[in-house]
Amino acid sequence: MFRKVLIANRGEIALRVICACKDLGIQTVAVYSEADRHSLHARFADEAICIGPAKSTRSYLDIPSVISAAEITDSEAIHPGYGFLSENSEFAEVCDACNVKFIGPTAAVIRRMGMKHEARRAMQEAGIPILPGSEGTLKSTEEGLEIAHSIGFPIMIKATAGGGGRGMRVVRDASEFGPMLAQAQNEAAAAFGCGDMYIEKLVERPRHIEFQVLADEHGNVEILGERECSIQRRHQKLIEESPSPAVSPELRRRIGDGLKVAMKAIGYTNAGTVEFLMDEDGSLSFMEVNARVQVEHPVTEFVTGVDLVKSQIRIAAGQPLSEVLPANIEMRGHAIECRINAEHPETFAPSPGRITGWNLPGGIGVRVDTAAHADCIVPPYYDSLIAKLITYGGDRTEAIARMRRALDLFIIEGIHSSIPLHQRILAHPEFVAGNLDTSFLARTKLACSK
Amino acid sequence: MFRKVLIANRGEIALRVICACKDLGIQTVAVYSEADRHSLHARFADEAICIGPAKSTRSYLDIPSVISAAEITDSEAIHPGYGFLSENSEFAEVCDACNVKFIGPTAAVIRRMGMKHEARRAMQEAGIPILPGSEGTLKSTEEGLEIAHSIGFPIMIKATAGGGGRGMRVVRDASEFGPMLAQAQNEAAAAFGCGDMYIEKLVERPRHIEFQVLADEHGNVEILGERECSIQRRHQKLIEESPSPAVSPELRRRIGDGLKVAMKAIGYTNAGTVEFLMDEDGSLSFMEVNARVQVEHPVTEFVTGVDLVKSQIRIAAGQPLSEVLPANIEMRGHAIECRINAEHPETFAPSPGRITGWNLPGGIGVRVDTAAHADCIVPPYYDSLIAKLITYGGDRTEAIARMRRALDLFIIEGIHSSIPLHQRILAHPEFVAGNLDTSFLARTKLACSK
Amino acid sequence: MSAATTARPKARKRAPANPDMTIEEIKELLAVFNESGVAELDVQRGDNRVRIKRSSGVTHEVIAPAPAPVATHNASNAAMHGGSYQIAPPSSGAEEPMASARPLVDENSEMVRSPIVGTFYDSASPGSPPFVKIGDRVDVGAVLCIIESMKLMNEIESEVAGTIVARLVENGRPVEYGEALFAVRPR
Amino acid sequence: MSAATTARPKARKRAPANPDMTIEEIKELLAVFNESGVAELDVQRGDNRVRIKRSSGVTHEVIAPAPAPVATHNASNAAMHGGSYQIAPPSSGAEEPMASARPLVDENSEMVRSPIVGTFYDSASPGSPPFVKIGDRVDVGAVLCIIESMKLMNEIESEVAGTIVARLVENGRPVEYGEALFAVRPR
Repeated sequence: MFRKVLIANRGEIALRVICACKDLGIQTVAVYSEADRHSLHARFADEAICIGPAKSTRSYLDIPSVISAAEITDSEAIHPGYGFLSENSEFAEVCDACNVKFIGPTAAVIRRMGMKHEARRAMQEAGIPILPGSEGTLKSTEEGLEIAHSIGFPIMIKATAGGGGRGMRVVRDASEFGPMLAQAQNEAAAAFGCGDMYIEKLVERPRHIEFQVLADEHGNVEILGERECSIQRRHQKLIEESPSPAVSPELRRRIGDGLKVAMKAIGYTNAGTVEFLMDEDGSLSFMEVNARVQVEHPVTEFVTGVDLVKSQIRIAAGQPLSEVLPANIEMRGHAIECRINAEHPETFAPSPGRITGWNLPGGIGVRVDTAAHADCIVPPYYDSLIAKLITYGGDRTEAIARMRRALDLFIIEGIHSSIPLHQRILAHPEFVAGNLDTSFLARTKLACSK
Repeated sequence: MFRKVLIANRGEIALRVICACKDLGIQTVAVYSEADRHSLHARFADEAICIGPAKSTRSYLDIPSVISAAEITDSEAIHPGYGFLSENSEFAEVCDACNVKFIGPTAAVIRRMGMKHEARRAMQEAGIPILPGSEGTLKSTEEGLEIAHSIGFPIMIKATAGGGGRGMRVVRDASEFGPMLAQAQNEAAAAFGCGDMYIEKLVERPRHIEFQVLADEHGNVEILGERECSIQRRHQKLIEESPSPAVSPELRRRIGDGLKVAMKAIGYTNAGTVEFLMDEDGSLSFMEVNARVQVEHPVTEFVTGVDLVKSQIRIAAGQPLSEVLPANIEMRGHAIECRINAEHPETFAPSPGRITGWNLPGGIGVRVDTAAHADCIVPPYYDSLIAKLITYGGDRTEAIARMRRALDLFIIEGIHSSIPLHQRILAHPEFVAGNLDTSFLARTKLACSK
Repeated sequence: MSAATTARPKARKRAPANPDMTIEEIKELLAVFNESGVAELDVQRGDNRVRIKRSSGVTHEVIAPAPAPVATHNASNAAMHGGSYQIAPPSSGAEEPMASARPLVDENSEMVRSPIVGTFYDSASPGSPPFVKIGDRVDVGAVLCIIESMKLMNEIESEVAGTIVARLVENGRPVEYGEALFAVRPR
Repeated sequence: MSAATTARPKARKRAPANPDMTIEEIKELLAVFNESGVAELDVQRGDNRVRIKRSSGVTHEVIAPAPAPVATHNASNAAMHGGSYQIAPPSSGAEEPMASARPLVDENSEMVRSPIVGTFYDSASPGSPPFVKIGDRVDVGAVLCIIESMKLMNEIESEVAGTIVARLVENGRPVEYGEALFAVRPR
């Protein structure tokens, strides 16, 4: 096992990794920007190194600074968390070159999964259902239009390097195809430095369902059930749960078996998430692979009893899944996560500032992952997630009741938070009934989708 | 189900009951003393009534005030929590007379369990092992001395109405018997208004092990495993866990089966705890029944998945256990609770005052039950428990690792707390090995036992 | 029952973290400022802030801390009478609970507060005239109202001799321990 | 690299609970302000803040340091050299990071801070003489030390011309981003 791990991240996920390391008896090194000088991840790590100014390109995203911090502290491994450098294959490569273990998949796998059309091909080869679309990237507008006609409008134009909705366009009519493609291409080229595009059939009002993968470095793969993440606003997940109300045990087993084959074929290692869309008939189609720990991993931890972050570290240390996981993993009960953001619950305007009043909900069935506290400052430089509120119950009804109660007892003063929006969603009959899809917020008028 | 429940308590247990009510969709009424005007239980209840000044005899212990509060708010039931009026049979009687459902056993059962020698007799009749001792109360010093001789010194003299160590004496030599009995009698008469005494064989260095009972109002009884509460200081529990490292599945089943018979014979209803001593041979002997929810109930909730407070309310509303509990309850994993007290970790001097800095630990496997928060005042009038920190793990080792981590991340500033003591206990090899008994703190020199 | 014996049952304002700046301190600041010859002085202490500006012989601007949230207290009283039992936020600390009723009545009047939880009745039985009306003069021991608690009718007597200047609870309403019932101006 | 560009990397003492500023202290501040000839003075200490402005006049801006924490900084530096990277508690709020080195050196000196994370070397190779010693006069662009980062030796140059008045890191020690390396009194 590693003696010392550096956590190349901030906020709740940095604290989450510190907890996992403490539970394993591993020493921790935090890195922080000048804006995070007083943050809890810097406080609770055994060592903490300032790596740059507030701007993340000069601190959390700056590979030489992070690697140097690992070197001067003699860290044996780096956990990248999510976001920042977590899916940066170059970073994974530099770690290798510097003899620091990157806790995640290999650089080659990260790169391949980052090229969406490549991941799509890999899944298709392993028999995982994918959406009708182009094979590989588009060579020309004409070829694209032809493919679009053959699968039928509406379609999605997507950037192979895309993410967060950028470089993505819905095209409902052939006449829009040319201009939309050009727009998306420009956007992708500007955002990702790569204008390669591909086409997929559009699923209207899909459910977003994703499967949790753990793979060791000895060729073993396990699937830890699925999460439903259909409550989104502008491709940003707001609420996630496990299991999905729409996935039957039979479907879960079938997709899980397919993914075991696929991920093994890809040579996948460590934790990852395979995202699917579910159409109105209940069919799943592959969307993409997230080659890192997911924000919403706690719901899976609640229902499986498996500590995913601890598992990541143990896998990276070379342990086989047979040691990392219990003999048989059964999903038990139901878990829901609300992402509590520092933003106005109606306008969604970011709301950084000082938290003047703060009461965390506790009690039975409640877990909170946060690095915020009374009198802390939420800096304006990073993402707005300030806490993850996760509840567990024997069934979905109990998990919902506990989430409502926990939201009522969660006090945040001094800044705006998304708690009022979460309260409205949790009280909505459609949510309670499990009638979810990615248009939920728009069609229920709980928030504009734009 | 009840429409509205009044909670006749304060602090974390009042908030715990409010959470259970919210989870059941029941309206809540808090009562509070003037010292608790700004407390969270008053804030988070749907209604809150001031029932008197800080002194608990004039507020939380004042039956007319509590009953009047129930009447003016049209509350249908009262949950007494633990302490205060929870084992006061007169209060249960007044509730009955006022047509307010008392959430607990009947007044008659509370009274009988409160007379220790009566409870002892009831258990003996049902075949539960009891310590050698007197049958009923002592008639005279001579009779007592005779009994003491027959069972052999050392022995315990105990008050039938006793509790918290008062009216209790260890006698190691016949010559001490007379004076000790007189002392204990005087103490008991002063403290409880009753000087009746009985004798039990002394178990040196016992483990304290207790079984959780749930009984409905239709004659059904279930036992939800045991808790070990051997880490004590002056008869005050500091750390509890479930399951006990010293109870085998066979012993658990045998005692459980016996208790089902005993509690049914007693006519016990609602939640209760049967306390045992375990001697060095691993034999259990009955000690007493606590006719209420226990401070340490969360460890049982973690390992059984059963919400005990919700169960109490549903049982009081007349539901049979077959509806309240899942078909088969299995104990899974391991849970530990640390009682975080506002007291100096070495001198044990109470430390009321304003909490200026406060960070609650969260993350995987951690539950916190507390009514404290940043910038709150811990009043000097009530007991010093400010938070219960409970961790869960797949096994005892994981639960311990998580507890250590959670203690490290729990920040309390402005007042002293028992956290440093808990950290020392959790790090002690004897604790880690599960070598526990009630002399643990004294023999490990972690705290003087006096 | 004197006004000082029991505290207000409902307060909802958050307390300042720092003790309020006194008038004396502000006066002293002004003196210091005048001697100093600087153009502007801005002192912040927690919620309190004082800004003093010189602009070529014009006035000194003083933003003193609001000493008495009168409006808040009225709002609080209104909420109380509306039967709401909502409580102050968790972080509100030490407060001067007695300040609350002041705006309603004269500085010198005292509050008669309920010594028990129960239901307020202004007369001995339905239909009979109330024990006291606003403007009545009462002696020590005069019955002011009844609080029913556990089927018992408890007569509440005045502990001061004086004039009833306000009544704060409607007939038949529930009252908490310490809730203000009447204001009496002592004579 | 100017003294104002980067902040102190390590502080380990818990910020004091912010005793309120007294009138005496404000008076003293005013006196200091008047002597100084600056146009505006802004002092923040936790919740307390004092801003003083002069009506006319120009000159440069002064960031008034909290005068107190000399001991803290020495302790902090010692700890830092001991290799500990523990950080300030969460509740410590706004601090004046620049104040840290002031007590060590003259008011007018500037800190040369590390622009990168790495290992500090005072000479070009083991055994060779250090680039600079205390008391040396340096010009803009003079190499002061090397910070090794990812096997690369980065020469750190002086951005001011002046005299080396302090050296703050031992040879071969790791340094954070923004950590003070030398103090230079400009000429």
